[in-house]
Amino acid sequence: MQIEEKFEPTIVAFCCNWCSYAGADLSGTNRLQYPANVKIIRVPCSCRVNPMFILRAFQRGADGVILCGCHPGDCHYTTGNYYARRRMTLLFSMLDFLGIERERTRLEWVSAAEGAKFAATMNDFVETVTRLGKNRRLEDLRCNK
Amino acid sequence: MQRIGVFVCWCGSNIAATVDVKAVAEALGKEPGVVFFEDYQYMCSEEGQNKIKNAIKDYALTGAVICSCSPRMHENTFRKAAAAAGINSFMVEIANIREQCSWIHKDKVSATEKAIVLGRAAIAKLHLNAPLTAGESPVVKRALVIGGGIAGIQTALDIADAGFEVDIVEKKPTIGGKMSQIDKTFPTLDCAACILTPKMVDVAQSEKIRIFAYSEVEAVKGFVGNFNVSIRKKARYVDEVKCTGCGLCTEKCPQKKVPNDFNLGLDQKRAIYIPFAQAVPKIATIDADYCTMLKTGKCGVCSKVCTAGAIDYKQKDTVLEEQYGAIVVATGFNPIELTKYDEFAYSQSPDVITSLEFERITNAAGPTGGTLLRPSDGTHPHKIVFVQCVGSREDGNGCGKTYCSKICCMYTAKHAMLTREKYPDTEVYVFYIDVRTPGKNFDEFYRRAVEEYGVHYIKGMVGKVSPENGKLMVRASDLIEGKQLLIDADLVVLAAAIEPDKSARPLATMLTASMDTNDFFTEAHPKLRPVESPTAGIFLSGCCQGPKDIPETVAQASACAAKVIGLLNKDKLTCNACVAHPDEMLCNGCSTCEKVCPYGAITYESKEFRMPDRTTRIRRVASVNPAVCQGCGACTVACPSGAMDLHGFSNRQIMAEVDAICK
Amino acid sequence: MEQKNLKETVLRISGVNPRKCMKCGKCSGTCPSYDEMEFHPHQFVYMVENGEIEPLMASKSIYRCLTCFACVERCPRQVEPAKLIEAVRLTVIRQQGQNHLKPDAIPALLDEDMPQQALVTAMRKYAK
Amino acid sequence: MVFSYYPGCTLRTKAKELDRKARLAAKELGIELCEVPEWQCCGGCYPVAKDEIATKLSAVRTLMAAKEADRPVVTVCSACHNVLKRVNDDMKNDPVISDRANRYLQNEVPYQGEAEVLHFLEMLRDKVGFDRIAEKVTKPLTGRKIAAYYGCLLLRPGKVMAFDDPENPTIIEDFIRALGAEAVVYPYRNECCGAYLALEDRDSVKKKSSAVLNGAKAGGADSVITACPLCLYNLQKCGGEIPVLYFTELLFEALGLE
Repeated sequence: MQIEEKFEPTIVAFCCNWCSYAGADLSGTNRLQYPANVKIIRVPCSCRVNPMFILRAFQRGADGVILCGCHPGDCHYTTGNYYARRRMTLLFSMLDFLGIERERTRLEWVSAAEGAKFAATMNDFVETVTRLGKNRRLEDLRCNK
Repeated sequence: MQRIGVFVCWCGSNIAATVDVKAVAEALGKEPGVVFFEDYQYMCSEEGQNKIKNAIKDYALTGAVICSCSPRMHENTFRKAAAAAGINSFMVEIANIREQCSWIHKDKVSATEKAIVLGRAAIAKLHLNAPLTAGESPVVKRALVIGGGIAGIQTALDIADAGFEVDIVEKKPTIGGKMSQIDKTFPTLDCAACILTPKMVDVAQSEKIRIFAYSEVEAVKGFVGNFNVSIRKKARYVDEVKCTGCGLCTEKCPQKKVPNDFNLGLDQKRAIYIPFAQAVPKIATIDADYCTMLKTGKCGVCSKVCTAGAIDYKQKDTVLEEQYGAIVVATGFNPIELTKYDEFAYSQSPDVITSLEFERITNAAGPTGGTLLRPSDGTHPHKIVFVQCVGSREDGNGCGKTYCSKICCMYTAKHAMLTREKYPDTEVYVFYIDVRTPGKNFDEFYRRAVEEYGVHYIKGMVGKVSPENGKLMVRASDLIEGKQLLIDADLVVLAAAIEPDKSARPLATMLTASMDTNDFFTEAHPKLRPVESPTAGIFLSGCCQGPKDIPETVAQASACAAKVIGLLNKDKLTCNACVAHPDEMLCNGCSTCEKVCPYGAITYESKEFRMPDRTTRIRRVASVNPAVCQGCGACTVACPSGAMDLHGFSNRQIMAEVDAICK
Repeated sequence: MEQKNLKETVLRISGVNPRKCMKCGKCSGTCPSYDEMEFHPHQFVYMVENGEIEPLMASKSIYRCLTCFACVERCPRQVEPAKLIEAVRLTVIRQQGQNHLKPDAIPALLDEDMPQQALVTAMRKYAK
Repeated sequence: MVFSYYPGCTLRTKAKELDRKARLAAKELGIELCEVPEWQCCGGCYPVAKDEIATKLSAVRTLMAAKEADRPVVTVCSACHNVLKRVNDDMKNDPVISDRANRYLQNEVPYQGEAEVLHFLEMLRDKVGFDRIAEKVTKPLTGRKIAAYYGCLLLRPGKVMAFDDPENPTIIEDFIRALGAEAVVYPYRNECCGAYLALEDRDSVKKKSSAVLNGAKAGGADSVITACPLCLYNLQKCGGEIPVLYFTELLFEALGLE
């Protein structure tokens, strides 16, 4: 039996500046571990995340994309996370249609006080995506050249 | 091509213990465009900052990537340093390799790898950065307060006290609002008029305050610091300057059958009237719906008796244009209509009244001169039933409100207590679901009603009120005793839910201020910015934001004034630099962005464009007001043609970060 | 049936969510049959939520509700207590041999003017 | 004007007068009532339970016949009216009930509450108009003081029945005034008479019905009118002294019919 090298997924996390990015900082301040696979991109608000960004990530070889925003009702910009929620609902169902496993995308509400939740969410997400394996469905193989 | 410097911070051992900082610096140094790299123990220190400044000068850097702690910690520090070295402060990007790397990983190899990736992403983004400058806009140092109740009065007085000019727009002929209709105030039982009317006089006498009574806001244009407001002064048919408020006309007018709205229709007034003795401004107003002269051209009594010659039947509405730096909404509340609650027989018996009507009946200046008498026959009621929560706390599918109206428990305790004090022979029943008395000295007040005054508090609800033989048969449950009660009451008082004034919704549209489903104005943050609307320059005072009692209203009104003063004190407003901006060549004028913008920062304008064939075309394109835009980016995603983008977080920048991470 | 199943049955038949109740007691304040009931409308809501269905099933109160819908009309939270009472009653009479009104008993209850409507309604309310 | 007409069981037996006079009065007003062919008893009371389909089917058949004839279906009996209107509402707004009933009836074209259900009073108010009835009155009931008894079935649940304001209705009072009489407004006119408890608990009915009639009497009424045979029975048997009539009897009289 061949021993395969452990699959290390590439995970892109979009975090809103006011809640989730601060929550990610807090999990760091509290030294709560989560895998290095997760790379965070800071955006002003979850509603800044264009579905195109997520498609681009998959195209460029990401194995999972997670979008974190403020809890409903807590958005710094009042309604941004509601827009994000609606857009992601549509996008996720489209990805589903394209054959990208539903578990590869996730929308989570993480407040600035929820460092533990951020770490737990990331641990769970990395584990889920690792189990799913490499995402090949949308990957543009020309990018690997 | 940018000339980029990379600066990797050790943060003592905080970063250096888990991330091989030298390896990171070297790896990033190989990235295209990077002309300088360095690592240092404490980049945020004076010495570290100097290293950055020197490198910028020595290597003619156009931008800097700093791999350090979270940008929430030191982004500003590094931006200032960059600006001091002569480059635009927005040409700095931070790679967060402490909170989001070294502190959460133990394995040095993978942590170092991740730090390199994060650095690459920052470099990729920086390549697309452009210098940004925050705009500035001047501030008109005057405030407008919409609504002249206690909230508006307090806000206006506080702003005027700080030396700024304030205008109050009040749609009724006098300021004073609901508080002027109230008899006594809980929990101290001081008379409302005694504490309100001096404030009204202060408003009238203040040199800084102008009152536009009997006026309404008709249109609002502009943005924070620069609002243009059209105010319609409705015709009073009385010259405001000439009228002395002597009141002779209001005694001589032959049209006596006008429902007196100040007394909630419980008595009648004349067609020319002054709402109450302490009205401010004390000027007569003609009710055009009832005035015989205005309707038929035959009467003119008031004109004949007026020694000041103030009556002007030909007066027309006038519209004023005024400029303000800040707008305060203080539109207040009303009790809901009770026509849908006829199980309580409100429309079937004059002896079923609302709590506000009860205030008028017990008020010394009210229709009964302060004697508690039944509206139907003018007799003294010996048994009074108070019903709480009428129209409050409903499930949302009915005709009522889902929220607790907050003030009813306390004013009902007040009514019950005052009744028992003045008329000890009167039995008073209060039906309650919960008695909610959070507030200083509030629960003590309620307990006094029960313990000292013997008010019967019954846990249960009235199911039906039937007018029968001059009595009101009240069928209700007593849940604690497990009984159904039938009380032959003389008077039933309904604690009607309160709702925002009907004028609030159209006003919110004019102001592009957001509202909740109950038509209460939304605050910028429910906990931390409770007196500001999310729309810059719009402030909230009193019940327009949610149900409140008088102490809370006054506290909020003063808080609101402090915020307004803070704004008016500035000569110029520095705008957010990271604002949205449309590519006018791509914009198709669809208005989608305008609809998603929570701040009303986007407007449309028709612009002339030169076409390649040298013709000109007029197209409708989006325009973002940088003074109002907060940079959330909702519009950038909503835009179907991709014309809208956000400075500092542009589509290309974020894509570049994605690419760098996924490489 | 077990307690839990009984509660589920009552909730399913009635389509009512007793958790919406804020315990104001308006239903019992308006019920015309209050004095003839052992358990009152608000108690039905409370007891169903607590899973205490059997005492309700054993009570004559379920045959005293007139389905006049006064409680339904006036409930500020739209809980619809009458539908719960109906559901408890149905849970009883749907069992074998639990008809509250048997056809044999009817002739004795009749008089000459009794409208058909009363019989039809009573049969529907009291028997399977 | 032509309407489908659903008499219901009681109007064929114990309440023949209600039926006969309704038909004659309608004819006098130029209204043609076409009896729904092969109608079945509605069941007397609306099956409240969510899971009852079979008991609603007879009402659905009547409604489908009305849809077929493309005419509103008119009832005189309040109970039938309540059942038909509420079942119609279910068919329109409750997809589960509607779907199951349609499958049960093996309908090729599903019935989705298209029929319009009218009470005779609603027909008089909305289709004829009380002012036109006032014109047609040849023997006005001048001087009579009449109290309207609504009961529960016409009014509740208010949202579905949409008959009138459930707490302060005016339709029967307006009807009384159109006939030239004085309408007495009194409490308990929209409270229950005791309904089918008449079968096993007369005392309970007595309490409720007498409260109704005492209220009417205290208001100075000389008679009470109702649209429901069971209300009429309970009020007559258990209520008290005042004569209780069907509203159609008054209409019949005022129109000068013999």
